[in-house]
Amino acid sequence: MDVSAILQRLTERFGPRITGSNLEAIDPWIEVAPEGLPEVCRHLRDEPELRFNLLNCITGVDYLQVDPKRKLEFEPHVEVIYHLWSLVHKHRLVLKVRLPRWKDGIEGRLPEVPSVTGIWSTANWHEREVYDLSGIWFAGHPDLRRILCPEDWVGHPLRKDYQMPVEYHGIRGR
Amino acid sequence: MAELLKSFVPVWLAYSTAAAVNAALLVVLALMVAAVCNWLERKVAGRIQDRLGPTRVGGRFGWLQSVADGLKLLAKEDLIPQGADRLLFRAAPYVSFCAACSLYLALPLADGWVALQLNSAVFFILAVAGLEVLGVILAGYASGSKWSLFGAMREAAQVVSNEIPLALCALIPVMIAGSMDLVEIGNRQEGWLTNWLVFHDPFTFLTFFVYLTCAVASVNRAPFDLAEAESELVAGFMTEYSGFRWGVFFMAEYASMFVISGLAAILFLGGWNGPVPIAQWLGLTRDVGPLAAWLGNFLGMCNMLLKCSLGVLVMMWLRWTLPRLRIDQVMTVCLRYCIPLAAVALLGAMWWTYMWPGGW
Amino acid sequence: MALQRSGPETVEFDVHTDELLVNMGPQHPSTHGVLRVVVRADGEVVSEVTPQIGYLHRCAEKIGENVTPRQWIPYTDRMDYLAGMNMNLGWALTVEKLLRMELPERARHLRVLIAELGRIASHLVAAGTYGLDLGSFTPFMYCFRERERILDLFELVCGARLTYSYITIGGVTADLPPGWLEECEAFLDQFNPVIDELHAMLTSNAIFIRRTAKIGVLAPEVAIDYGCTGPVLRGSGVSWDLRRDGEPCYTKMYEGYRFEVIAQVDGRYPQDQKYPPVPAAAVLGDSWHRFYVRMLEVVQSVGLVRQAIERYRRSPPDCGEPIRITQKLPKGEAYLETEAPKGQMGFMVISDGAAIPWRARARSSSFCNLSVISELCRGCLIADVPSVLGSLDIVLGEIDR
Amino acid sequence: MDINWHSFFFLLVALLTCAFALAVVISSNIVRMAFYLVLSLGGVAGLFFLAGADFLGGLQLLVYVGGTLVLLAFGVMLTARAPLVSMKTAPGQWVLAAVVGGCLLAVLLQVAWSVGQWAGPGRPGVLEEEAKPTAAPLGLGLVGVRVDQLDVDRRADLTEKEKKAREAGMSGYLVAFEVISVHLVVVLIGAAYLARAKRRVDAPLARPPQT
Repeated sequence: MDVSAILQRLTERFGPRITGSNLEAIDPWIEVAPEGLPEVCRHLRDEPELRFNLLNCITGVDYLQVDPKRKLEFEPHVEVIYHLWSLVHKHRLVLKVRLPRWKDGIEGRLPEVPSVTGIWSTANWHEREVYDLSGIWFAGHPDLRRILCPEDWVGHPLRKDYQMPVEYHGIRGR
Repeated sequence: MAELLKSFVPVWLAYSTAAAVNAALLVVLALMVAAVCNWLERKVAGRIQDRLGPTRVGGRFGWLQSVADGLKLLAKEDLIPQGADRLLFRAAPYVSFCAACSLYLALPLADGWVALQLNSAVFFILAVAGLEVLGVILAGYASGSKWSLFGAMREAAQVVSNEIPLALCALIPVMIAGSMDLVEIGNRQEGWLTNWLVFHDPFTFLTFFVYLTCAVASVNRAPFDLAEAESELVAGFMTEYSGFRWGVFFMAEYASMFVISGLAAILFLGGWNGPVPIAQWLGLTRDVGPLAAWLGNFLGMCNMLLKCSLGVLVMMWLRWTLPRLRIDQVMTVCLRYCIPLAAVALLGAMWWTYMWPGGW
Repeated sequence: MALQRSGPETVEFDVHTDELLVNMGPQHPSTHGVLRVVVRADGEVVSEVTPQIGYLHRCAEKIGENVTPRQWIPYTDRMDYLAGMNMNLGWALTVEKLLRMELPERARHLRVLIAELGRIASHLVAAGTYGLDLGSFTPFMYCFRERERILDLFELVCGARLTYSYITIGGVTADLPPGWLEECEAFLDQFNPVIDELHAMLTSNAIFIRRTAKIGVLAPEVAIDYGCTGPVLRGSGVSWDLRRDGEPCYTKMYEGYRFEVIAQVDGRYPQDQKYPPVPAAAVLGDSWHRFYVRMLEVVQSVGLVRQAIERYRRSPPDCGEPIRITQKLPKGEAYLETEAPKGQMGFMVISDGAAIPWRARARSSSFCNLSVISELCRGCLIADVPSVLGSLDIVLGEIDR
Repeated sequence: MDINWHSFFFLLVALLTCAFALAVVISSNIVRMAFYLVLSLGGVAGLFFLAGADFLGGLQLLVYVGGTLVLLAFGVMLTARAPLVSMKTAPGQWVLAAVVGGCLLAVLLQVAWSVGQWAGPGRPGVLEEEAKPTAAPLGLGLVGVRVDQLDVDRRADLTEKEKKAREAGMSGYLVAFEVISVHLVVVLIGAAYLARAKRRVDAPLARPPQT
């Protein structure tokens, strides 16, 4: 069942919450509104024809052009990419969620997206990693703590505008 | 020894030096056993693992390896952890080493060649073997860390519960031989191979293997070495020990391993009597003359040492091939299999000696 | 007295024994690398296990945003340092997918040959250290002796023993040296008796079975739910292997190769008549099955390497030209998962047209396999925690990246 | 000047045992108390060995030091959390303890000195007929001396073999010892039964939350 058929099913079922897609890309993806993510994911997992029971990977990508020489093709935003697989039907799907870089524009307030830990348990650790490195808040996550960096680390390393701290517990950073 | 010295020095000095020399002899024997076992273990482990083991330390087969280890242990700094109870931490290795060394008091190496001929030697050895666990418990508690506490608790539970089947199995040869004096048990088994107690009847044959299992468990070796299970408890009660104190624990373990296999040799495998009675053929028996008796005993001692080292080899062989059992599996083996087997063997041996007293 | 998690036993509670918080610290002999497992135990019975990771975190993904793809290859080596070749392969294939690049015949067979040898080496480490976790030292020596031979072969190919950087985007850095294939065949010929030895020493060893059967039982649904892949998933009976069911650009590498996916489907393993039978005590999904799956996969890999050698000999001499270091990447993103020895290793590259990718992401299989340990170790004994941890076969370099 | 070595070592070990017993009372750290108890009971076993009753010495080592004190160490080790480890005793209790201890010591010393034969050093305890009834025979019987056949001991015409047999039969009245041991076993089993671990096992988490 290829992505266009899945897209067609989802748009007729969820309508406005499917906010975009790109079928020509190497890995065709579907864009979902942040609020509608849990329902779409539960539908994708429980629907007999779809049965996406394996969540491979959640990735946080920060689109912000910091290099002055390069021209700006996109306005700054943050994306969360979900790779789903179905072991039953052996087909694959990529979901994207587009978020503003900071919540309602205020620097330091992390963008929010509802958590899918209830649907796939593997999301627990993946969301913690995306929160830790890319700085995206997952609402409804059982214990959203840093998983790779130390608990008292400041900042989210994978953000484009991240500055390495000058010193951490007496160790010089820069 | 004492009469010899009396002619030179005042009496009380003669006796005290004689006593001191005997005691030193015993402790040196224990240390020698530990040193040889250390080297032997490395070589046997090497052979089993398809490698050579120590070859370059001092001469052909790396026989100076144990001396090298000893020097290394002496040179290493043995530190006391901050949370430890200093007195007990220092005392623990010596408690278990004294227990292990005093076992040699009652272990005869040949007919009459024994430090102290007790008429309840078997009972003495089993009693003192039980003391070693005290040193381990103190070490476990005194090092102050949770890991050593776990190791000490497992060790105590295992050794205490293994004393019961061990005593039951040791009871059977004592019952057949009629006395607890090891020299007597040994002498009863002279002559051909068939006089050995292990071939006396099928029940003693079974008892020998149950005894071996419990002996390995009570000395904490091979599949039952829970206390220093390196994979879970780092090094069990010995985690905080380093340097010479750790060496003392190590020597205690080897010493008691040698004595336990010595006990097995005497109780079941005829002690100093070889499979074929060469000593009798060559006329090296006691009634021929003191020199002949001495030679016969010397031959017997070689036999005994061979059998003890055979037992030690089997324990090493077990250690390098089998994985480790879990604590509840060890307890099941001991309580649910060894004790009933030992009891059945006891009843069987009793019935057998009752039906055919003179041996079948 | 392992507490079986059958029904909810309600036994009243009068002797208050306080729970012991014990942590198998970062430097602990049986955690494979720098992992801290906080074990809440009541006496010997474990009530809660929470792994703490991040001690080996080097933020390889941030470096991926500052170097070109070919320069990032050495970083992929250091993720799963026990199977560096398979990591390189994963990243190379992902970037080739983005570049929509086709490889010549010989390069494809060469990659299969090297990847399967890497899998054998990694599974040998897994079997050896698992024996070490359970206390038997000798299998560890046998496994590492064989692994040394494979590392010698890799050293002839690319000069390194652990961090190879051999398979790059566009093919391999250099073709095989002359006479290498004969040495590889010599290794394979003497390898089979070693596997039988390992089976005798571990798989059918009574004590090993008692320490691993019915311990850390992982149900198939829970495995999929926690994202476990590789031998951990196949140990629970799910027949899923990317070399057969993966994406086209990965499975076309294995086109025409005869091999089976090792999983107990309706009670039988493929070709299990040649190997020790499954013991009665073993339940599908326990530590024993995970170990058994790895042991059988090694045999499959040996078969694959033999086929790859034969096809490599028949293929034309051109084995592909690695791309220039500063070649510009087309705009777009590509995600590809490959069957690494420990599970599915996923790589993602996003580029905006420059030579340096915008984002490089690595999805680690041990990361998900480890997350299931708190589910497996509830109610087992302390001595079982290393047993379960060993059966999951995790590598911390890959988890922390 | 020849020293009777046997009595010298006997006294030495006896002093050691008393010293460690005192240390048990004085020391505040509960684990050290257990350790000193081990040493003092070991001293008692040494006394048995020096008195020639090596079976009894082995028994003491096995039952008391090897068995009971291992359990005592077990108990102490498991409960020795920080507050329990050092139990300071108030000065008032010291005085009370000293008084009671002193009285008991006095009574015992008086009893010991009243027995004529024990007063002089150098003569191992061979007993003559005792006029007034005292508790000594009972105590000796406990230790194993065949008090009822004392007259037989002194008959001169005992053959060597018979003397050796009597020597072997030294430990006659061990029944009392056995009674104490059985009592000990009963107590231990009862304690084990009372303290068996009864724990509430909450319903196992069957599956991850299916919200």
